[in-house]
Amino acid sequence: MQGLKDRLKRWSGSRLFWPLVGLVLVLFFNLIFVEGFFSIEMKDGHLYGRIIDIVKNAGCYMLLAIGMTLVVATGGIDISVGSMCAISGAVMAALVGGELSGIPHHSYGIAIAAALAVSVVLGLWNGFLVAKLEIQPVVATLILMVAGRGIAQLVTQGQIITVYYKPYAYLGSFTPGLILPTSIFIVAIVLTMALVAVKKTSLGLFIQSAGINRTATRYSGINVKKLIYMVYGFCGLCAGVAGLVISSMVKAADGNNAGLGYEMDAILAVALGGNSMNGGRFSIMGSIIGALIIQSITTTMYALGVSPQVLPVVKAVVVISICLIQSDDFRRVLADLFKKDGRSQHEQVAVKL
Amino acid sequence: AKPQPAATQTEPTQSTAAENTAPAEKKIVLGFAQVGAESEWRTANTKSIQEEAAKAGIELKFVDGQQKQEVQIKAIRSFIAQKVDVIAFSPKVETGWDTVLQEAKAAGIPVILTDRAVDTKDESLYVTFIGSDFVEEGRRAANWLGENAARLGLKENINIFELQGTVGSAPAIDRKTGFEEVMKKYPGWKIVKSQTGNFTRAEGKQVMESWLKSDKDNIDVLYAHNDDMALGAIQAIEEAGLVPGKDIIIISIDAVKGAFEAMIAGKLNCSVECSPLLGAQLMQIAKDVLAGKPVEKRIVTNEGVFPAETAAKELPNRQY
Amino acid sequence: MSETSPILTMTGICKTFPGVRALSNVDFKLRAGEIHALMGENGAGKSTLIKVLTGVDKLDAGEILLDSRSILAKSPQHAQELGISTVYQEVNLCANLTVAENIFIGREPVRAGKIDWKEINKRAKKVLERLDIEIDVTQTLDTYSVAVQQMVAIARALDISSKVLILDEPTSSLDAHEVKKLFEVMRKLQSEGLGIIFVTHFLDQVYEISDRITVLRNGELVGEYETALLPKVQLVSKMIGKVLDDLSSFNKDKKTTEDARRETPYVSAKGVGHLGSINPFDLDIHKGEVLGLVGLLGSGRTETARVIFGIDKADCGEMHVQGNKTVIASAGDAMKHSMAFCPENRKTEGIISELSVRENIILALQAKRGVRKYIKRKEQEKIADDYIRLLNIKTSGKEQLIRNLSGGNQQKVILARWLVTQPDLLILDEPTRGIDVGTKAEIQKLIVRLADEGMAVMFISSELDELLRCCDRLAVIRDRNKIAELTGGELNEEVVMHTIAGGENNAGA
Amino acid sequence: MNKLQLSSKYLSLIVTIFLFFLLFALGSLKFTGFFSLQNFLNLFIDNAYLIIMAIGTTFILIAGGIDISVGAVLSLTCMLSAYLLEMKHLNPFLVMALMLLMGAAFGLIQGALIHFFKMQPFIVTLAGMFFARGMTAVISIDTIDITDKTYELIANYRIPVFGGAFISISVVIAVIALLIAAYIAHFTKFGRTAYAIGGNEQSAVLMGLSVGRTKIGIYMLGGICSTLSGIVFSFYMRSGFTLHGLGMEMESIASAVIGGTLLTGGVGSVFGTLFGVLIQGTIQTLVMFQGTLSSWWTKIAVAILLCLFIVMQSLLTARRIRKKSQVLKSDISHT
Ligand SMILES: Nc1ncnc2c1ncn2[C@@H]1O[C@H](COP(=O)(O)OP(=O)(O)OP(=O)(O)O)[C@@H](O)[C@H]1O
Ligand SMILES: Nc1ncnc2c1ncn2[C@@H]1O[C@H](COP(=O)(O)OP(=O)(O)OP(=O)(O)O)[C@@H](O)[C@H]1O
Ligand SMILES: [Mg+2]
Ligand SMILES: [Mg+2]
Repeated sequence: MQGLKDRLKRWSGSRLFWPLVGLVLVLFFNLIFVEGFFSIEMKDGHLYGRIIDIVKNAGCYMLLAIGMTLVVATGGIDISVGSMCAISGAVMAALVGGELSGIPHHSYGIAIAAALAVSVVLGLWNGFLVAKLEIQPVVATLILMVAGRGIAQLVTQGQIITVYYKPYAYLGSFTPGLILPTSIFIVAIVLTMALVAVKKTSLGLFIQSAGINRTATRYSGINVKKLIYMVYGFCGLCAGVAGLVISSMVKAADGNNAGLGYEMDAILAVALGGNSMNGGRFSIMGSIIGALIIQSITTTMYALGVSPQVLPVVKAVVVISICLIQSDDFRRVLADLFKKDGRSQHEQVAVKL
Repeated sequence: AKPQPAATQTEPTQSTAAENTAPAEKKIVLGFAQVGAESEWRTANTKSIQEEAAKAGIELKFVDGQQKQEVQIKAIRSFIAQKVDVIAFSPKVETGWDTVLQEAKAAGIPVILTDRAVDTKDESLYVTFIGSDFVEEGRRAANWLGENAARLGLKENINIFELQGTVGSAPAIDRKTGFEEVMKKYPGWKIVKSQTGNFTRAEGKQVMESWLKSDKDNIDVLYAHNDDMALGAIQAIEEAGLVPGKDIIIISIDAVKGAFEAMIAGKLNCSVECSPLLGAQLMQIAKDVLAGKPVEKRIVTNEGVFPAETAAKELPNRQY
Repeated sequence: MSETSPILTMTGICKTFPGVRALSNVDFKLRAGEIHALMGENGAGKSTLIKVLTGVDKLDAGEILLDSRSILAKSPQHAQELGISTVYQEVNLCANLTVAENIFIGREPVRAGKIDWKEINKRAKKVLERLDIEIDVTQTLDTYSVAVQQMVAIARALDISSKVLILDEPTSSLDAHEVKKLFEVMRKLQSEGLGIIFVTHFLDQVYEISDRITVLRNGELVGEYETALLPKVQLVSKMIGKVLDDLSSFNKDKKTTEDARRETPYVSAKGVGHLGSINPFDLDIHKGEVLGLVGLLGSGRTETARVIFGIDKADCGEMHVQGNKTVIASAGDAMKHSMAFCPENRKTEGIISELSVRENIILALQAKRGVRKYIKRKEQEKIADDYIRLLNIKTSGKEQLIRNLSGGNQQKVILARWLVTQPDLLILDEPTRGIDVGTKAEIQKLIVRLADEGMAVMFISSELDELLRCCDRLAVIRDRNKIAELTGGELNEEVVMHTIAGGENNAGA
Repeated sequence: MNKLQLSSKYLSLIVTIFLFFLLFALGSLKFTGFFSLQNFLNLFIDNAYLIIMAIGTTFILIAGGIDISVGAVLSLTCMLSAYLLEMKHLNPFLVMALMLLMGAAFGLIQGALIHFFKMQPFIVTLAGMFFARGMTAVISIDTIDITDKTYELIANYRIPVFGGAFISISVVIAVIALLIAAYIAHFTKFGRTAYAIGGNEQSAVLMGLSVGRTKIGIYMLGGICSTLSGIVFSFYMRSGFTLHGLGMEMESIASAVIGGTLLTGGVGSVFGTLFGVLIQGTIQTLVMFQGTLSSWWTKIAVAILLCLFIVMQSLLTARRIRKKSQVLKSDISHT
């Protein structure tokens, strides 16, 4: 009993604990109310099931959340990621071309490289506005948010370019030979990159430091501006990759609708992951969990056939509940309510679980 | 009981506007407030208007409403300030136009509605409305299904899954209404699930994925409020190992190029046309109105229904 | 005086933070019309005692009586309503508001339903004048230095009419003149029957102003004493729990100017200045010497250091490092030339509050090494442990967040951050601010030792005797100009004071 | 000297106003019909609701928070008013009062969650946004037309001003709201406490200010502004509709920030915000007068103008601040 208590205490001290509890709760709910939620089968050489859908569709949220986490950690915000997704998808689709025969105009590799290059440049542009001109991040990125959709539509000439080139669909669904959705592998690559950068180099320390106290960080000899360039550039890259996945999912580039409103979901993922919106300490894994929570909620809603009208209301209630669980103060109030039974706070937590 | 001091104040403008239009050689200025560029359909609509205006020698003031009604209202105000000859617009929603249309009326500028109607008691606020009938489109989709059900191997009891458009938007409401109206004739039909896909491919695909998990063997027909959602759903169906167009009959609305390509591939069974090409009609009517000719209050665009069989033949004619 | 009944009695106060027993069973008594010094080492629990009294932290156990009525302040606001007015240790004001507003916010005079701004500005000016501060009170607070901000905080507390006034290290960045003014006001309030709790690490000030002393050690009460009956040496030994080797005997054997002239200076500033903060000056700093900067508040000492370290880019003149002309445009540049700068405002320029002690300590070293050469966790821990021991930093562990440390210990961490980089030139701006007597002596010794080992040190301090004890040479700054350099025999209080005052006005004396 | 310092304090506001008039002058030179009193007043008529909404946003930003539920609350207000007026036939003034009450309650709940449970404002108000939008759809997914006579009267009434130009009642409401807001911000304890909280919440607590009450009050004020803005919007649109005010929260935040409000809190003014709104309105009007841009070029053009404006604002402000330090220097040499 004592050992269990200790372990529980150590776990609950971890930053990932409460986001995970949130995710588990959502999945647990599904286990009870959604028939066959966890069933997975093999189909056409890959896994197939609701859980797989969640992971697959959460891919782009995860990608966006990785970049956004770092931006938020520096005390910034990037509301242009949705638009950047659209641009990157548009660039890729435009280069591959919408030939019915499925023959690409340019090689697929070139198209991807070009799309990502454009995304990085756009990210650096945001960095330039924030770091160099010291414009507040919301307005700085608002510019690209507005312009981005225009640019994407300019690239596609307002059309939805449908791509018939077969491999185009791989990124957003399955690659032949792999049993898991391709997006998992892409997320794994980007995530590893990000984790290596923040854990194996001092970037993580510097980013946190800059997010908490920019002046003191500058005084310590850290080039905060360069850091901001880097972070926004990386966020652009993440958005670019996400854009490729989004575009590949529907085998088309839609300048207007691709990634529409995704910036909010990305930010929500970061916040649900237990990260402070004021910058400083961050956890990329937390954001990944946040992204999974968001996608799980959506999938659940569809699975339950929640009527489209009340869908947002339910979403609001779920989001608030998950955040309430994460709030120390709320748990304390709850614990105080229960304390009358003479039980300790930790047992309370256990009971609630 | 309608005190409108504005009407009297802007009287002088009215006369100048009238004078402006009098000399025939002067180029007609048409202010057009578009909804936005939210879909391929809309882009085609814009293109048609722009091209036809150029052809007809009409100077077009084009404003993109960025999918916001308030922007469109502002645009109409700016047209009034610029003293254009005719105002045309494609209302984002049906209501809430009275105030600004009254201003236009007071300024003596005729208004033509395209694509969507406005809901007003005062019919004198606009001259005419050119556009498709969304309810009729819904009816056509259902009728096509009724006529072809047997041929497609469907029984009397049909389970229909509906992919709705954006909640609350006019096409979504009307296309649902029209479809359901016809459904009354077929007691065996049942809409099993109805979820919104927001008119986009991505969401259409996601919703379909979810349905395929729960009702895989249960889905006879998919009715999508636009082609994009249907195209998204088709991908989900293929990924689930079913054959779209065979295992699941798919009907959608709009008839954009992508839909034809899908129909040729046999993945989509039918698309009901909703034509965006009203540019030529609009220019003609604008001229007629300014010339003082009488025009009808409601002009319905000519639209067809395209089953998969006709797709290959029709595709080369598609402009959008 | 001791016969008057206590207005404030705290008994059996306990407070535990995760991993730290900050207060255990502490009693404290304050009488009306008394100035009561609260003494103890860094981390002894002084600030915590004040925080539980004023409702910032919730106390675990104990009782507080104010005017023999049991009270429990729920929040600082509540404490204020109960008649306790407090200046907390760090400057806790709003930098975005004007000076006047900082003094009056929460109790603004209202006329005809509107805040009477004219009145506020007028009264703020008056309150500050009482402390001899003449500044434009309509400017935002962040335009002024820490010292001025500290005075503003004091002015705010003084102006709130109350029964008990608490001052937690109000004098840590003030110089003699300001302190004198503050004491005048404190005496006046004392005579009006106010009870004042005064926290400081300056023993002289304690003996000058206080009637009684309560000493805390490691969160426990050592005792309450009448100031007059407790000799300094005993006070110190009560605070640190052992006898401190005599401070006054310690003195650097000064390098002569001739010694220094022979070698090229490590850093040499020629006509360097920054528009609006410091007028062009020449300054040489040699290896192995401690150069002090003296001047009045706001004279431009900090600004001089900032220009040299590249935080403010010099807009005229040239910088030479080891005889080579270079441009120093950022802190990073300066660090490439092996410089270090420990800034004066630890709250805004020093600590990264949400990071651990370990991370705070290695930050500058890591910046110096670059992004890719990430210091291994093991090495980080070793460095942190070493410096925690070296500077006697009191913390529950190296993973403790720095914001949970006591003020003095935070200061030590910042000092450690720069010592870790092993610089050739170490610039220290008020490094001993808020540090207790024992450690202060240790730090001074450390500075002198580092200089002896060949480091160049630039030392800025508002405490003249500290400077006189440690420095080989003093540069005198007045009104944003460097006006003199003093060495050798000139290094005594009289000459320095006279030079600062410049003979024309005796403001500094 | 005093004047110079004063101007430096209001520097960003002055720069913003200056740039606004520059922008307007630019339009007047380029397009006929642009330079007219009516066209200027149209900026107010067409943006009255945004002005009111942005006032609330400004307060919340000043206090260091954020509220992204505003657009959805506006939508809910329109829909609920329409429902109550058309289906329940309530008295229109009662409806307006109820709406304001609802705004206050909405803000109260959001503020309480943020304050008592230390939840992040972003999440709480994002959930608030989902909730309000959802409730709008629950009431009706169809548009509900507002045919109420009083609303019609208010919506169509034109108040003549100088030379044949006119304004609407909404403009009057917005101006009154602006004045009240300016009064609250500068002349009440509540307003000043908001600034203090935004500047440094911890300090505000230690200074003994009533932080909790003010914070919750600010969110209530924000809620009231959103609903008032919703009422004005329902005059403007005369309908309730689920998609009203979509994405308006960003416009509102952008207006405040362009007007000089710091997202980090503590700095900002409602007059700045007014100009933030007007600038966005002018940019839109400029693009509309241009009248030949395709949909995508419209977006790009809006963004370019916005970008030019912000960059200029940033550069001008930075230059002047450098000048300010010169002033400081001469100040010192005098003493
Ligand atoms: N919030 C907190 N969490 C954990 N530990 C804390 C917290 N606040 C204070 N402490 C610890 O309590 C002890 C007492 O701190 P306190 O600030 O009272 O010291 P102090 O006597 O004021 O020291 P100084 O002279 O340096 O200001 C310290 O060891 C400190 O680390
Ligand atoms: N007593 C005072 N009266 C008027 N202005 C002052 C006073 N003290 C400081 N200032 C102002 O504060 C500003 C900052 O100067 P600052 O105090 O940083 O200089 P400093 O020499 O580094 O002082 P210190 O290191 O003692 O804090 C100066 O511009 C000065 O005008
Ligand atoms: Mg302390
Ligand atoms: Mg200084």
